[in-house]
Amino acid sequence: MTMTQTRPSGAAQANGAARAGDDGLTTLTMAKAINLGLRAALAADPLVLLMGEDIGALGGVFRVTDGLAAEFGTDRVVDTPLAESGIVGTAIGLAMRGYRPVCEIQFDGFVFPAFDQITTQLAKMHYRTRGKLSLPVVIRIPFGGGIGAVEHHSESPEVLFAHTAGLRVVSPASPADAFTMIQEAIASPDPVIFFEPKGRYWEKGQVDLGRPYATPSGGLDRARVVRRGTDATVVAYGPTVHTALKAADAAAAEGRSLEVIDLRSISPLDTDTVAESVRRTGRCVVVHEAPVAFGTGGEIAARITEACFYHLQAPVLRVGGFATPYPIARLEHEYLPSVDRVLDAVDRAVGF
Amino acid sequence: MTMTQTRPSGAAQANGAARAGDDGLTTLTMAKAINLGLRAALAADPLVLLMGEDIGALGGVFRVTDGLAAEFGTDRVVDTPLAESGIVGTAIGLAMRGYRPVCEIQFDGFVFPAFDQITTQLAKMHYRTRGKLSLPVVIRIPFGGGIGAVEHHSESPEVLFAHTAGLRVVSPASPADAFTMIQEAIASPDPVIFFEPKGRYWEKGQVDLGRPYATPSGGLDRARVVRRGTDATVVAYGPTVHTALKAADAAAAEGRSLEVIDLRSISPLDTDTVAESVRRTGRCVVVHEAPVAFGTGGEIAARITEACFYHLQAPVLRVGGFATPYPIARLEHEYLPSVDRVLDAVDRAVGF
Amino acid sequence: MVETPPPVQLLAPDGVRVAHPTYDDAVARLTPDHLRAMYGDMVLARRFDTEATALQRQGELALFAPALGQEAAQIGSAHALAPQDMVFPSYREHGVLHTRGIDPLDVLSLFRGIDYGAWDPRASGVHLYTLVIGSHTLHATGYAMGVARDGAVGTGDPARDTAVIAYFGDGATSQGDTNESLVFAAVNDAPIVFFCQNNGWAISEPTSKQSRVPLADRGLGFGIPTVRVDGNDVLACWAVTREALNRARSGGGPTFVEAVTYRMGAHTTSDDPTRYRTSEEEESWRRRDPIDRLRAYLEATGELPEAYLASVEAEAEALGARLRQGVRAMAAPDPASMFDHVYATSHAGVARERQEYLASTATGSDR
Amino acid sequence: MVETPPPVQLLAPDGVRVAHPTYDDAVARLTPDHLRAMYGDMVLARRFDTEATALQRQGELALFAPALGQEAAQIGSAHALAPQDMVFPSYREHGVLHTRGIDPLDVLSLFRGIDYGAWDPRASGVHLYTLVIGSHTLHATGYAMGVARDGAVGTGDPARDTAVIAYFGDGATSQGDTNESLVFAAVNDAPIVFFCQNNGWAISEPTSKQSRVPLADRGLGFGIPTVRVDGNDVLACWAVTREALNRARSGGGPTFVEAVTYRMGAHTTSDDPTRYRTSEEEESWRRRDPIDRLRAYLEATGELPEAYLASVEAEAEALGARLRQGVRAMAAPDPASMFDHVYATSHAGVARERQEYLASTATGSDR
Ligand SMILES: Cc1ncc(C[n+]2csc(CCOP(=O)(O)OP(=O)(O)O)c2C)c(N)n1
Ligand SMILES: Cc1ncc(C[n+]2csc(CCOP(=O)(O)OP(=O)(O)O)c2C)c(N)n1
Ligand SMILES: [Mg+2]
Ligand SMILES: [Mg+2]
Repeated sequence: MTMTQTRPSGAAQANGAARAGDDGLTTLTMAKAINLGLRAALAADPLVLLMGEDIGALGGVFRVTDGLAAEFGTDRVVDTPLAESGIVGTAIGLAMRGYRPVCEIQFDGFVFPAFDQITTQLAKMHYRTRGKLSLPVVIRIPFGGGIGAVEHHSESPEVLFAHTAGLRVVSPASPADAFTMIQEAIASPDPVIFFEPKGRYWEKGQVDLGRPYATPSGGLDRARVVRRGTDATVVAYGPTVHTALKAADAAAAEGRSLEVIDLRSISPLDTDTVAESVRRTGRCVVVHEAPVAFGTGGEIAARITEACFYHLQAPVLRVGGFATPYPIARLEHEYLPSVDRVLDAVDRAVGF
Repeated sequence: MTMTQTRPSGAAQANGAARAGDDGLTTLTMAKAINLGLRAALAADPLVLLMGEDIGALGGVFRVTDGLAAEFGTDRVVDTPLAESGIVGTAIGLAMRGYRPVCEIQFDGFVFPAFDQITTQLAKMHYRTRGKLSLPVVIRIPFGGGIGAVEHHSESPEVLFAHTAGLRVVSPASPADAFTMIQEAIASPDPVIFFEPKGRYWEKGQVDLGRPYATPSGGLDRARVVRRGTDATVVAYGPTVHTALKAADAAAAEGRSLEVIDLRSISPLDTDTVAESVRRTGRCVVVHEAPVAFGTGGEIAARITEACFYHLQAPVLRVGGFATPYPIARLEHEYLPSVDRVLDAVDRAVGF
Repeated sequence: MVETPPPVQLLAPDGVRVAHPTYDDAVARLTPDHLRAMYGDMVLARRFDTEATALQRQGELALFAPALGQEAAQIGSAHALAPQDMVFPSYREHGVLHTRGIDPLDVLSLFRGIDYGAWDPRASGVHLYTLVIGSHTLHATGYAMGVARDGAVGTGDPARDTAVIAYFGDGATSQGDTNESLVFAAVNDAPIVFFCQNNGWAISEPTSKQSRVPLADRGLGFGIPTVRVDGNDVLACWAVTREALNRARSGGGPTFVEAVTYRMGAHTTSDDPTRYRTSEEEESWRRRDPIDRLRAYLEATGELPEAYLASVEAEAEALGARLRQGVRAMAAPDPASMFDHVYATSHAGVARERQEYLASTATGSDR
Repeated sequence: MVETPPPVQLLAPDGVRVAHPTYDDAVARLTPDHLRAMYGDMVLARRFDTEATALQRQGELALFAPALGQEAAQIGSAHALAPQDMVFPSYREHGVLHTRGIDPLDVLSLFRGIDYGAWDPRASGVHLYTLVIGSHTLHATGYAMGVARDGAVGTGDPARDTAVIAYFGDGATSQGDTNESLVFAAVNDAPIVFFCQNNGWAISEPTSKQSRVPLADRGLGFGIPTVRVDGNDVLACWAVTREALNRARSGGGPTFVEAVTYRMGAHTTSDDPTRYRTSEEEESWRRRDPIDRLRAYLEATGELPEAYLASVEAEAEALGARLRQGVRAMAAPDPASMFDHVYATSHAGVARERQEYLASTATGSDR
């Protein structure tokens, strides 16, 4: 079952006309920023094609594709049959024919029927054809929790894709990045799994809409230090960047200085940027919504420990979901990494 | 496409009658040990049921179910339609009706069509029914490489299942463990993903066939120190335990003493046994065939670093597959962790 | 191509009884009491919908998926079930659950976000709702294979012979799993009825986005006998399902039923159908309302006395009151219960995290 | 239930021409040269099989999957293709690849374990083999949707109008993906031919384990026109496929073809068919050998001169020699190539591991 998660006000904002301020920046929600990024890609390249369930007339259950079918036609913004393996499998075929399909998976929990096509086919095609074919397919997945949803609507399966060679896995944390990164993802000749933090869809930020349709993977694989600090490095991506920044604010009030890194890309991992930071701070906490057990945090911890062994004052600590299924909505805030849990981990790292 | 990987001599041995020696122990291949474990389970419990592709008359492409259809009938050793999601999905339904289905996935690379059923259904059913239903389903997956196979026949996807709460993930490394663990897996009320190291199917070891059909998860979640040592701990499971032991032999010849741990269970991880060892040796190398990137080694490294921070003389190092698709057969021995690569990692840990 | 026969109809939209050679005998045996019971169940199912929708608007439920308009398909088919039969619903079968005696508050626990639907699948003979489209059709098929294995078909004992019914939508017919379930059911002669409620829409997509031919044809492609039935005709749904269940119970294998109906409401309370369909279409289906239809028939045959109508109305009122009160009174779940039942036996990973969690909440954060 | 018509047959097993109202016209236009070309291709395809099987026995190949017995289905259908058409094979379509001009050594590179099949999908109009059963049917459907999008159907220009053909086996019909491909093809009117070679077996499982009804019925359930054809009759396979491809090219949408044939050899060189089928069954199919059938027809019509037979034999000999030599001469792959083409653009994770790998092999291990 699916919820169309539009908060009335948020939806209105997302649909509001974008108008740039004097500084050339426009204030947008992340949903609207992605919408405009998709629009730019559709306008720039006739081979770009959106496909998914309910993305046409409805504009997607989150309204991320709102208005695009009206503007570009239902031939370019295609409502598909209800079958995720079919969506990804036919997107592969379309890419072989020269198209650049952008698939929407309605919710994180519904990507699994397409898992075979993604891991055994999409990820390996460039390799097995020895570079003769590229598959520029983007798979957009609204992911993560915090929206009070029913089962299967709040999952964070990113590590499953990061473990699979041949896929790029990215997640924007701000409207500005969302606008640029979706265009870079579409321009990339590699398949990209594009995780959209659905719990942040309606948060606003400033976006430079003047940036043109991207050239292949400009900065799609670079992490960014989003806040400078000295006492510990907090590594996050997607929905938890916001949490990390709030934790840094709270820590600052207590006289502790946290550096916050937005990974942006999970595969590849920009370990250089993280290691450079950890060598300065000596402590590292990784925060993601996915279960900690066998999650992306393990890779980051292992890699950073290798790179910064003599700089680390404490083990890299991880804050994330528990080793349980995603819980019922009423308990999700106990499950999701909170500002408090991040700060507790920082405390433990500092006091180790 | 599928190869029936029987080395003529191996097949003959696997089919050979099992006869116990004076010590009550019988020398068996791992394939035969699993065969006899399945046989014991079928004999002990009429609700046990094997299902999969080609497991009946053919006895499975690896002959692991050889003779079982003849002995127990094609009603209990069932050749299914060629559809992995269907196999696991109907096994779930059979388990709801009270049966204990043991599914065979023909090769590791063909489990992905069943991925949705395994992660969204099988893994969560006990949780979402608040314990009212248990799904005692075993999914046997021959996994790993080294057999010169074509694409999709040498994968090591264990971390994808270990990350998913609700599944137990285990892998035997010896015929003795294979015989016991398959019975424990079948007796377990929880779903178990049972990874069989296909490259070790024809290696022999001593098995105590006198051990009765197991009671629920006796020791299914315990790691075992398979060789004592003092200079470094090598952690392995499934196919790489053998590699680790050979590396320990080679190291001993050079005067270096390696402790080798066979994890046996990946979820849960028996971190206590590993941590106890690493606190003694001060160094840890994890070896698996799966790609290192975002693999099980990351979790082990992160967890052990947390538990043994002040004991570690070097970061936990990982030896495994590269961040590429599994390569062509002619290159697989460059890709798979070898004795040399394990020893190099130990050298690096010691010289860190 | 296949020649799809027109949907089986036993009551015209105006409530006039239409003769049908195959089903007239069965219908003749329906007593007025039984017909009234179906009517009452449809009314109660609709009241459940109305109340739950209102509770969602009031913020008491996070979400609700109404079954408005599908009462005949659900109540008719469910009335054909024997106690020992097993139901695998999708997520909109509130009417079926009502007929099976499941506490409607259990259903709402799911939509309130405090449980996964708390009923006992074994005790109630109804599996929990499945939200991943199509997955449960395979569970139903496997369960039916188990029923056959148990020898619980074809014994001739009506208290023993068992069938399974799987409910799913038009959209679900596109999923691989649904088609695989037809493969497994066919080759295993499984005692199962695939009951497809074609309500015209899969969220915003009309059925034409899933198939160019009637969905009833699908079963035939797998060698499964198929019936197309007017899904707003409770008599036809009952008769057709009964026949299919009987076939299953007697060892005759699976049947595919397409019930042609309409989702009169939104997909869920979060949905806005005005974005994708016309009010004319909605209006035209309102004129084929399943409850009105049976009511007209019963009124015409003089089988709907005032007293009965009043008692149904009272029952509906009581249901409404119970829902409003019950939902508000639902206890908040214990946070630590999050760690329960991940496994049936102890698991070190869960145990450690539970312990850490309890320790952190026990000491309390200093923030 | 569906009334499945008998398979289309234009040549009886003894080579006698059988009249068929639908296809006689097309067959009449086939020249003796064309018929001989089909014959020659079948002979060469079989030689490829024999040589590859021998090379596997000699340890030069790790594995081989013979197409023995399926020559008519493969050569007949492939001869109906236009140059611009696109083929999505499974893993046993060596005859199709031969007809499309793909270097047979490329095919053997896969079975030697030194490549994934090295041909260029774009240049050859044949996608690489797909080993995950059924997956490629969706790629084929998506590609066909792209063809239609490009306006390359229904133009009436025979050099432009394009069709796609997807080959798969009887076992593959059970996979979700195969069924989803029928859904997508049908609703998109995709210019595709689903060519199911029902060779009686999926490794050790007879077709009855996948379906109780003819597989040809499957297409109908999705609203896709279907033909059942004698898969050992090269004329019938050609004529039926030609008609289906023409329908696709003209914008008439998908067709499902079931070619009833037989896998005369083992599933692969690792397989042992004596464990699951009788030699009587094998023998009965040997009497329906597709090559013998066309040969009998051509001999009866006097269109198989000695000189032609000798030239085919010489060509087959040359092919054999080329394979034996070529396989042995195949260069061992460069280990570092393992890191090539994981991504089309640089990826830090791969780059680091490649570097570490090169460093470790450059310094050499001291062991
Ligand atoms: C695998 C999967 N994909 C997508 C969804 C999101 N979703 C929920 S309901 C729905 C439409 C279902 O339509 P239908 O099967 O006709 O059932 P109805 O809702 O009409 O009863 C979709 C796309 C899902 N729940 N599961
Ligand atoms: C998804 C998947 N499951 C299992 C296999 C193993 N396997 C390879 S070939 C085969 C049988 C295929 O039968 P069929 O489709 O009839 O094709 P044929 O081999 O007869 O040409 C099986 C089960 C596979 N390759 N892919
Ligand atoms: Mg519907
Ligand atoms: Mg076959």
